[in-house]
Formats: sequence, structure tokens, C-alpha cells
Amino acid sequence: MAILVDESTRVLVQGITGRQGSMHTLEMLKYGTKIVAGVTPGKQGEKVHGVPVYNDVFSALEEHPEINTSIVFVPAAYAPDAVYEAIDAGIKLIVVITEHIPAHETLKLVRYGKSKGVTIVGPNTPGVISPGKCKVGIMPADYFAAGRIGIVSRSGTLMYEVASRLRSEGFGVSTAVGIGGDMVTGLSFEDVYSMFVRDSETDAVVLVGEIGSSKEERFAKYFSELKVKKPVAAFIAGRSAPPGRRMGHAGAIVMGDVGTYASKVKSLEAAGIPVAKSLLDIGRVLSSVLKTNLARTAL
Amino acid sequence: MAILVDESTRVLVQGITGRQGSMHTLEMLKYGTKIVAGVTPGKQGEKVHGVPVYNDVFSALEEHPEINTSIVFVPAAYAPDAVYEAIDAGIKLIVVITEHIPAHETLKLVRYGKSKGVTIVGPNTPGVISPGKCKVGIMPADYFAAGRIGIVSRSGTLMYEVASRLRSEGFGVSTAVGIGGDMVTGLSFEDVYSMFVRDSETDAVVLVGEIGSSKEERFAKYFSELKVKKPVAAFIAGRSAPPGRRMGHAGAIVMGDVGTYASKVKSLEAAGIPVAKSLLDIGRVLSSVLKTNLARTAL
Amino acid sequence: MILYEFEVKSILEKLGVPVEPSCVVSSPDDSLLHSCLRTIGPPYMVKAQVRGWGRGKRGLVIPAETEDGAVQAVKELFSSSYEGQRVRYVMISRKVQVRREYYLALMLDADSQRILLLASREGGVDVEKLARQPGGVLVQTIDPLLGLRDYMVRRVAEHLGLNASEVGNILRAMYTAFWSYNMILLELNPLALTDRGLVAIDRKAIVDDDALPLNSNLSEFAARLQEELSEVQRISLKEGFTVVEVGEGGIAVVGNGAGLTMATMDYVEQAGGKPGLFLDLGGGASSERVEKALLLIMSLGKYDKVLMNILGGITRCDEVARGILRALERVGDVRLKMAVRLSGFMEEEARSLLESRGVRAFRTLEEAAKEVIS
Amino acid sequence: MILYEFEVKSILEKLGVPVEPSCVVSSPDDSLLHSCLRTIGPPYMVKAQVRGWGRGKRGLVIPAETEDGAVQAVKELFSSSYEGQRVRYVMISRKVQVRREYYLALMLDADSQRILLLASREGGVDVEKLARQPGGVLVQTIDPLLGLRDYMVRRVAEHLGLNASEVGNILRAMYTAFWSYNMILLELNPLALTDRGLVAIDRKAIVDDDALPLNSNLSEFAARLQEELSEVQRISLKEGFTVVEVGEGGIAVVGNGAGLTMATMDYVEQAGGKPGLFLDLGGGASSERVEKALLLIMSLGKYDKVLMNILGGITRCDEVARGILRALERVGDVRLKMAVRLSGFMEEEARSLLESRGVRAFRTLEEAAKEVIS
Repeated sequence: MAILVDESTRVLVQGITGRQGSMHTLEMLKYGTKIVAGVTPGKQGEKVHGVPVYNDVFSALEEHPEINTSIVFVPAAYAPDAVYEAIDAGIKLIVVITEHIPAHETLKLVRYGKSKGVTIVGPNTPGVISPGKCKVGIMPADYFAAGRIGIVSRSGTLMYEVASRLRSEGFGVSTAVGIGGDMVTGLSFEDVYSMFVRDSETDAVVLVGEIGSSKEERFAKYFSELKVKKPVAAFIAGRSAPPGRRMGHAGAIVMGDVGTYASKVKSLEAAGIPVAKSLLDIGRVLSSVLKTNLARTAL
Repeated sequence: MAILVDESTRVLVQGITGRQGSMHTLEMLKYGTKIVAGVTPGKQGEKVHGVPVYNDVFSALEEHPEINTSIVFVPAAYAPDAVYEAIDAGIKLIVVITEHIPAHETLKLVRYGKSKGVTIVGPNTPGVISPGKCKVGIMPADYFAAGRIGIVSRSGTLMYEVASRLRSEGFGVSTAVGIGGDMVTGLSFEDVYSMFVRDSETDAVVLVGEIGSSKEERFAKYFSELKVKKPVAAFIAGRSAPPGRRMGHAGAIVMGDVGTYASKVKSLEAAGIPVAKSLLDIGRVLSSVLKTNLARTAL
Repeated sequence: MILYEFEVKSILEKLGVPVEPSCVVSSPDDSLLHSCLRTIGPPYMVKAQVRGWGRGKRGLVIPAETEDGAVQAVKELFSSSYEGQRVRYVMISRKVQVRREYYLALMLDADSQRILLLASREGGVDVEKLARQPGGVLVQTIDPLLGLRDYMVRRVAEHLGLNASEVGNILRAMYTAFWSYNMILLELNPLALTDRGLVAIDRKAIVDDDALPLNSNLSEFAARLQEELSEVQRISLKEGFTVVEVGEGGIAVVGNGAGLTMATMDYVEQAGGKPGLFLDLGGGASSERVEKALLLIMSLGKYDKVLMNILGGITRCDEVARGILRALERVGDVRLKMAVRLSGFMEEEARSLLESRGVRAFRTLEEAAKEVIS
Repeated sequence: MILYEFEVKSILEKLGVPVEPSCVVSSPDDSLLHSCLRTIGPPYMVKAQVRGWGRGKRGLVIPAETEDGAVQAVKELFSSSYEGQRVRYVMISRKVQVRREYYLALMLDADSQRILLLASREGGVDVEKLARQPGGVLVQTIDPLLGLRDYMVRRVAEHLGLNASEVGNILRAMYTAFWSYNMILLELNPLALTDRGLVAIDRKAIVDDDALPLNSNLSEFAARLQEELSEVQRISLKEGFTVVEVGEGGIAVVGNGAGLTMATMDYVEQAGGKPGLFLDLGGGASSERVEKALLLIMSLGKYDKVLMNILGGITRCDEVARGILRALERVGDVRLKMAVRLSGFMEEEARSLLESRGVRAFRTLEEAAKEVIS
């Protein structure tokens, strides 16, 4: 099964003729991802690594109705429009690699996507990989061995680091999802975790967080109230970072004192999620949750 | 069971201090509907037929968290705002009695409601009644005997007429739903029918349509493609009406030749739905579908 | 309400859509006519302003090469009519050299409950034919919560083979107009490609009647319509009646609610009667409104029978009865044969009121109809 | 980017929010100062313009009853500093007679992924305290697809006990500003009730840095910020680096990606090292950007060790290696102790490039960290 992407994924690349789009189309093709079409306005008729290019998403879908996923490499100024087009054309999973999309744009976009039942991964995400099955993203595939651990991460390269440490300790990954590093993202930790809970190929989840915002605290609260769970091990980056600035009074009113390393670790541990205190510790912590929790959470 | 409204319905009346709002609050109370609060800005603290009035929906919900349904009597200029407030406050069923809300406003409103999982009945609807259980609307309750026939109608008074004919021929109603007479409405025939199909207390459905638009043709198409069905009998008003005007070329492009009495009857009959040619015929047609279809559609 | 072409033109022009020079006169003797013709310069297109479609086919658009020809055409058009209505305004436009004609429209589609943007490479009267070919007309859905996005502009420009920034300006103006004026339909047909770029040389719009009292942008147009209304239409608009002449019969069918009134009329026809007038009182009719409706019917002088079918609910039967009695009192010696069917809220009160004055009130439609058909 | 109060004031004023008369000077000798003081008239509030909060508590707001007092206050403020930064602008406002203070804010809430409208009956510094009481602060969610609706205005006005039309004008202007200037936060604190109605006498805003290159409404403010940047900040902004001084340690930690760089820094600290600088290269760093980052670190003269942790992906390891070598070449005689951990895309090429020039490249973070900590 895996989550979000697998053997049945058929991919459209938006912004396929750009430097990043073209390079990662090749990388994804090498990995075995089924890329069936690309879009760049004005470039209809061209091919990129053998993939046909269309002027717009509707035209691509007319020729390739099997497309069910899009990956977006379009620059920030045009990316929202590209995503709206994909949503309106009926694509239900859209992975937005683009960084530096203004938060207001993303806010509207994500809300619109949700209103149409569309899953948006990102923006500012490395994407999604289900090792051995499909990669819709820019992550180096080598770090990700196939296996039964789900990874969900706010950060890109840190996700690779964690995956590579898991691999070196003998753990493989069912699916790894970068939710994206921006203020506003299409998926939350909760969203991805709930997919892992329903996935028969995932035994446990590694959550990779970082300081700032209250995404981890929210997940901890959600997790503590869940009835059906799978074990979770967490790692939070930013333990040594100096305290950041708050957003005036409004920040204090809305967020209170959350967002710090201490607050995140406290929330997660209180919810029963052990937090690896060092990158070197992740494998050990994961092993421990797998042992202690499997019995009571087996589905 | 019934659909949309039943014994568990707890109602908020928006615009409760107005003439219509107040009069129908009384009528609904007499019927046994559980009206727990009303809203009129600036009238907090008053009572209407014993029902407490609040300034806004949020305040009403704070005091009466059991509210799950709202009925709106607010004049057209302010009605959209009232409905947005009810949606944002988390009420999941909103019956909009108000007529003459501009179509553009309704279009946005209905789309917004759908994006939040809210069911909007109307606008320009007589409302919903599940005889013997609950009435959230302005229909004269006497016309509706309790029973196992679902009614869905575009028209208000014609729905009463049909219900009263059914009653006089011994049929009772599980729930009667006025979807509303406007161009844009929250519910379609398909939406209501699919609820009736899932309702264990409904054996068959009477569809009351009229000329104009293609709502009946769309229902016929939907019905013909359904796997699980309950019997339907239809009546269409406007057989004797002179042909109306079309909306320029755009109308012809989008709608073709649909919307006429002949087109509606043809579509419905082709889908296997008999159409009563006269008001006097509805009971007979309903009896016939109940007999012929029950065996194969029993759930 | 269908807007006049010149009204739509003024809206679009304000929003930056390229249009041809033109002016409008309201009579053949309009003092502005000659200065107008001189300012615009030949050749001309002289166009009757009508609230509807199919003007070209009816000879209501006349090209003219000279000032004299245009004056002639203006005269001719003012003596013409359109669907029984005299022509009240004539527009004189500079005739534009057209290289190609396109079709662009926005409409509120009741069925998909979305806004549709329609675009065709073939403008003018062929659009409907073209629509039957696959790909002939591009239909782009616009979500009302999202609005017009750049990708939609690109698709339309692509389909038409036109410059995206020029098409974008026009589409954005159209979309703004569509919302600012509560347009249910806005058509540019044709949108002409000329040597100087795109020009919208004909344009039509329907605005939502329900927006008239609420949207002040529409007051100018509503006031113009108001002036043109017949007495019947004026009263109907004011009272919220829907009145339609449906044939040559002598029976006026009155009901509360469009569906019920239609069904009543259908029944009359099936039972062998000849309906001539359809009058929907609308919801919650007061005695005053019922009285006005009946006086209206009598004033038309064409109907000798009235069948009134009222289901009480938001409407009170006793109010209806009072209205009937007041109307009958007002006109005194009545030739009108009247059958009333009343049911529902305050039915008994109504029945006794009517019968105390000798008006028969029936319990069923069948009985009442029999009375007027026989 | 945090805007200056006077920048926010100009935005709000244009949108019709009532504000007090004021002017801004950029030095105590500003030729405008005296005419400004005369135009405004006493009494005055003299306020340092800073990019941050807590100005009042730090004595950076000085009331003055007379022109001389104001001149004195201006001088004093220009010789003050705020978080290590000198004060560059001082605003002189007419002091307003305040009957009551309120708090109004709009913020983009990352967690609920909605826009929040916050309103409190108590303005000024008590807002945070008030927020802890139930009902102390009204929090109204605004759906970005819907926008500000009248019912929200009514709720806020009700909560504050103020006139809905006055509050509505202010809220609508705030909401427009919020979107037109990509504000992540907009605070009116306090919004003052005076004898002449509501006046926004202090205001703060943060705009989204990602919008700076895209939203031309922000260019004026971005240009002002640009002038104030240190060399390090200027280069960081240009190259897309995130640079933070994190302590007194001598180790500069460089990584590609914020999460990875933070985790690297965490590891260094846990292993007993003392990080002094955090530098995130961002995604897809080219050799030029890597070179610039290293030159930047060296130019600061505070760091004798660099730990670079690179996971290839969108970034190519060989590009990173080339950047390192170019930086080392440029500075010639290097005192810097450098440990590089490389992994991923083009790792082997990178390793051989580096090692051919005697730079050690490690396979694991542990090894690389050991090198700089020891």
C-alpha cells in the first residue's frame, strides 16, 4: 500500500522544461516513477527526457487521462496559478516543490484545494517517496531503503539525514513525506500520521520536527486523544538555537509560550511520544517504541 | 429516521423578531419543533414566544451548544451574511426561507457552505418537514400526513398541493423537502434523492418539478446511472406554458434544447420514471411504481 | 432584465474594454444626431436598441456609407418594432474593419452552479452550430470563490489564437462587470479582431432582477426600464406579481406560487378550458395585493372568468378572501365569473367571509375549475 | 520584515483609517523638524521608530508639552539604540486625548491556517494578560476564501462596545492592507477612543519576506530596509542565506536546509563544541553561493572553525566542493579549520575534488564534528 504515492501513481510535471523540472524529471524516471506528461506554457510538442510537453494541464489530461498526481516546479510568482489549474483540472494529489511562495497565496491555495478534496503536499517540500515503488520529489533516493517505517518531516535535508540513519540501522521506509517548511502547508503532521495509521505497510512513524510554530504541540495533542494509534518516535531540531522573536502581542495571545524546543519535547513526551535527543539516537528510540507499543497498537 | 430533520433537530431561528420569523416560530413550536434560540442583532435578552433572542449566532451557540440547524428569515439584503455567520459558527444544516437573494450571492454562499460540509436548503424554500417529528419551514403542517413517501419539490405551494393529494389518497410522507425555486440552490434533486435512498423509512419518492432550467433532466440522467434505487414518480408543472426565452447564444451552447415540458418528460420517462400528466394522477402513478418496483429495489 | 447594447457598452468602456466610437439617439429628430454622425464619421452601422436577441436577422441593423444613409436608417429603425415593442433607442456606431470575429461570454449556469466562460473562434450567428462540434467552443468553469485566474486567460487566448495580455484585459473587465452588475449573462458577439487589435463591437447582458433593489450600480438601468413598462408591468413589478399572457382564452388563472399557478393552468387546459392569463401572486399575499391583482385583470378587459387557487401557508386564506371582496366592491357591477379554491391556513374564516357575500369557495381544484370551464 | 510605525501609518491613512497628525525626521538636525512641530502643535508624543516591540518600556516614547521639550526628546531618541541598532527615524505625533484604549489585530495564524481577527476592550500592554481570561480577547476566524464579512464587524463592535460603522471602516481598511501588503501581522495598539471618535495612535505590522520580490506595493519599504542592512545581512538576503549569531563560540555551522543546519548545531553542542554562527545555505546551492558563504564567515573574523554538513539532493555535492575550493583559493593563507561532511548526489566527485586539494571530506557528521570540536 504505502501512502500518497505508489505503483499506481501517474505523474504530470508542471514546469518540466525549467532547469529543476527537467533535472528531477530525469531523476524520477530513473527511479521508476511513471511520468506521463509535462506542462510549460508555449512549449507544447516538445519532449523532455522523452516526456511529452503540453501548454496547459487540461490539454495534458485530455491526452493522458490516467494522470492522478502533479509535481510543481514552477517559480514562486506563477506557482499558485499552476496549482489552481491542476486543482480545477481534477488532479487530486499535487506536490509543490516551489519555495518562497508568499504565505497569503498558500493560505488561499490550500483552503481552495481542501474545498475540492485535493491533497497538496508542500509548498517548499522535498516531496514524497515510497521506496521501491514511486518517488514524486527531489530527495536523493539512495537514502531511503524500503521498509515499514513512515517518516513525516517539516524539513527537507533533515529528512534525508534521518532516513539515512534509519537505513544504516537496518530500518526501511514505507513512505517518507516532507510536509514542507513554510508557515502554511497543505498537510499537517496529523494528516500524514492518520494516513500512516490506515496503511497496512507501516508499523511505526518517525516524526521530524523543528522549533517555531506549534505544529508539533498540535500533533501531540491530537495523538494523545487518538483511539487507534501506531507508535511514534520524534526528533526535534533546534535544541541549541537561541530563542526567536514573537509576533507582537498577537503572537502571545494566539500561541502563548509554545514553539520552543522545551515546549515541543514536553508536549510530545506528555503524549507518550519519546523524543530522540540526538540524531544518533533516533534508531534506538524507534526500536524502543516498536517493542513496547506494537502489542497494543497492532491493527 | 426520515431525512434532514427529525426528533434530534435543535433549531436556531435567524431573524426571529421579524414578522415572518416570529409567526413561523410560533407555528413550528406548535408543531413540536425544538426551537432553542433566535438571533436578531441588537435584540439580545428579548424573548419571542418564549424563545431567547441573541445578538449573534456565536452567542446563541455558546448558550445552546445543542443547536444543529438554523432557519433563516432575514431579508434578502442581509440574508447571505446571516448564512455565512451560521456556517462559520459551525451549524451544519441551514434552511434559507428568504426569497429574492441575488443569484451571485447564492452561488458563492452555496459553494462556501459545501466547502465546509454544510447543507443549505433553499433559498426561497418552504423548508423541510418530517411529519410527526419535526418541521423546519413555513409549510402548513396539515397537508402532510406521516408515512413512507419522500417528496422533493422545486416549488412551495405546489409541494403542499401534492402532499395534500397524497394524503387524500392514503399516502403519508417520511420527509418533504423544498429545494427552493431559485436558479441556484443548496440542494439538487439528486442530493435529496440520495438521502431518501439511504433512509430506511422511505419507500418511494415523488419528484415535483417545473419547466425551465435542466434540473429534472440532470436528475433523470443521474437516476438512470444509479445502481441502488428506490421508485420515483414525477409531476412537472408548466405543460401548458408558452415557450420561454433563452439566454442568448450562451444559453443555447450550454443548455441546448432542454428545459421544456417535453424535454423533461422525455428524459424522465427514458430513465424509467413515470410522469403524472395531471395533479389528479399523482396517487395512481405513485401506486404503480410502488407495486412494480418494490420487489427489485427493496434495500 | 436584458440590458440595452448601449448600456453594456458604457459599462465595458468604463472598465477599459476597447469599443468603437458611437452615440445613441432616442428619436429620429434627436438634436444630437447630426453632430454625432459628424464626430463618428462614415461608414456607419445603425443599430436598433432592443431588449433581446436576433436583431440582425430582423433587419434591425443597417449599414450606411454616408451621413444621409445613416439618417435614413435611423428613421427606418424608429418606425420598426421588435417583438411588438416600438424601438426607443438607436445606436450609430463607426463601422469597424473586421479581420476576424470571435465569441466570448460569461454566464451563471444554474445547472452546474458555476460561472462559465465560453470562447469560440467563430463569432456571430455560427456559435450555436459550432458548439455542436467537439472542441468548437471552449467552456472554462470559474469557481465563484476563486475568480478568474491567469491560467484561464491563457487557455482562452490559446484557443482563440490571440495575444494573452489583450484577451486578459478584456476578460478581467468582463469578470468585473459580471459581478459588479450582477450579470447572469454577458456576451461579446462578435469580439472583432481589427488592424488596431480587439474591439468588442456587439455586446449583450442580462442582469439578475433580484439584484435591482440591492445593487446601486444598476439603478440607472432599472430606471430606464421602469419608464418603458406598461401599466400592467409596472403594477406587477411593484407588487411582485408574475403576469404572462398565455393565449387567447378568456380564463385568468391566479395562484400563489409559480409552480402551483402553472399546475392549475395545466389542469384547466386538460379539463378543456382555455387559459388566457397566468398570474402568480407570489408568497404571503396580503388583501391589498389580492385586490390589486384582481383589479389588474379586470382592467385588461380580456378575461371574463377568474380561477383562483390558493394554498394557505405563508399566505393567509382570510386575507385573500378580504382582497377578493374588496376588489368586487370596487368594481361594483361585475361581469366576471369567479371561482375560488382555498385550502390551508385560515381556510374556514375565508370560506365564511366569501360565502357571506355570495362568492363560492371550493375545497378542491376540480370543483373550482369545473365552475369556470363549464 | 517588521515595518516601521510610520510606514504602517501611511498605509492605513491612505485607506481611510483615522490617525493623528504626525511627521517623521531622520536626524535631530532635520530641517523639517521645526516646521513639523509648528504644524502639529503641542502637546507631542515623540517616538523612536524601531523594527520591533517593547518601545515604551525601554523609554523610547517621550511625551513633550512644548516645542522645546519635543526637540529635546528627538535628540535624546536619536542618541538611543534598540536591540543594538541605532535609532534612524523619529516620529513626532500630536498627543491625542484618549478616553479609552482598545486593541485590534489581524494575523495569519500558521497553526489554524486561517486569518485571525483579535479584538480587546483593553489596549496597550495589558492585552496579553487579558488574553488569559476567558472572553478577554475576541478571536474571530476569517476564511481566506470568504474575507471579512459584516457579521464579523458586528461581533467585534459588540465586543468592544463601539459603533459598528466606525469599527467597520477601520476593519475593512485593515483587511485590505493585510492582503495588499502581504501582512502576516497588523496591530493597532492602542486604538484610541477620543472625543472625535476612534484614532489608531500606534500600529505595527510584519510583512511576509517572500512577498518582497513579488509585491510592488512593498518596494518602498524593502528599499528602506535594504539601506539599513549590514554587509552580512545584505549578502545573506541577496544569496538567500539565513545567518544567525548564536553565541560566543568559534565554530561556524553551515548546512543546506534550516532543519539540517539546526540539527548539526545541536549535535555540535551536545558533543561539547561551541557553535557561534548558524548559516543555512538554502536549497540548491551553487559553487558561487558556497564560496560567498565561506568568504562571509571569514570576513566576520570571529570564527576559527567551520563545520559544513551537506546532504546532496537538489544541491550537488560537487558544486559545493568547487565552492569550498574557490573560497580557500581566494583567501590564500587560511587559518580556518574546516571539516566537511558530504553525502548524496555527486558525493564521490566532491570527495575526490576536495581531497585532491587536501581538504578532508567526511562521510558522517560524527567524524566531521569531531574534527572541529577536538
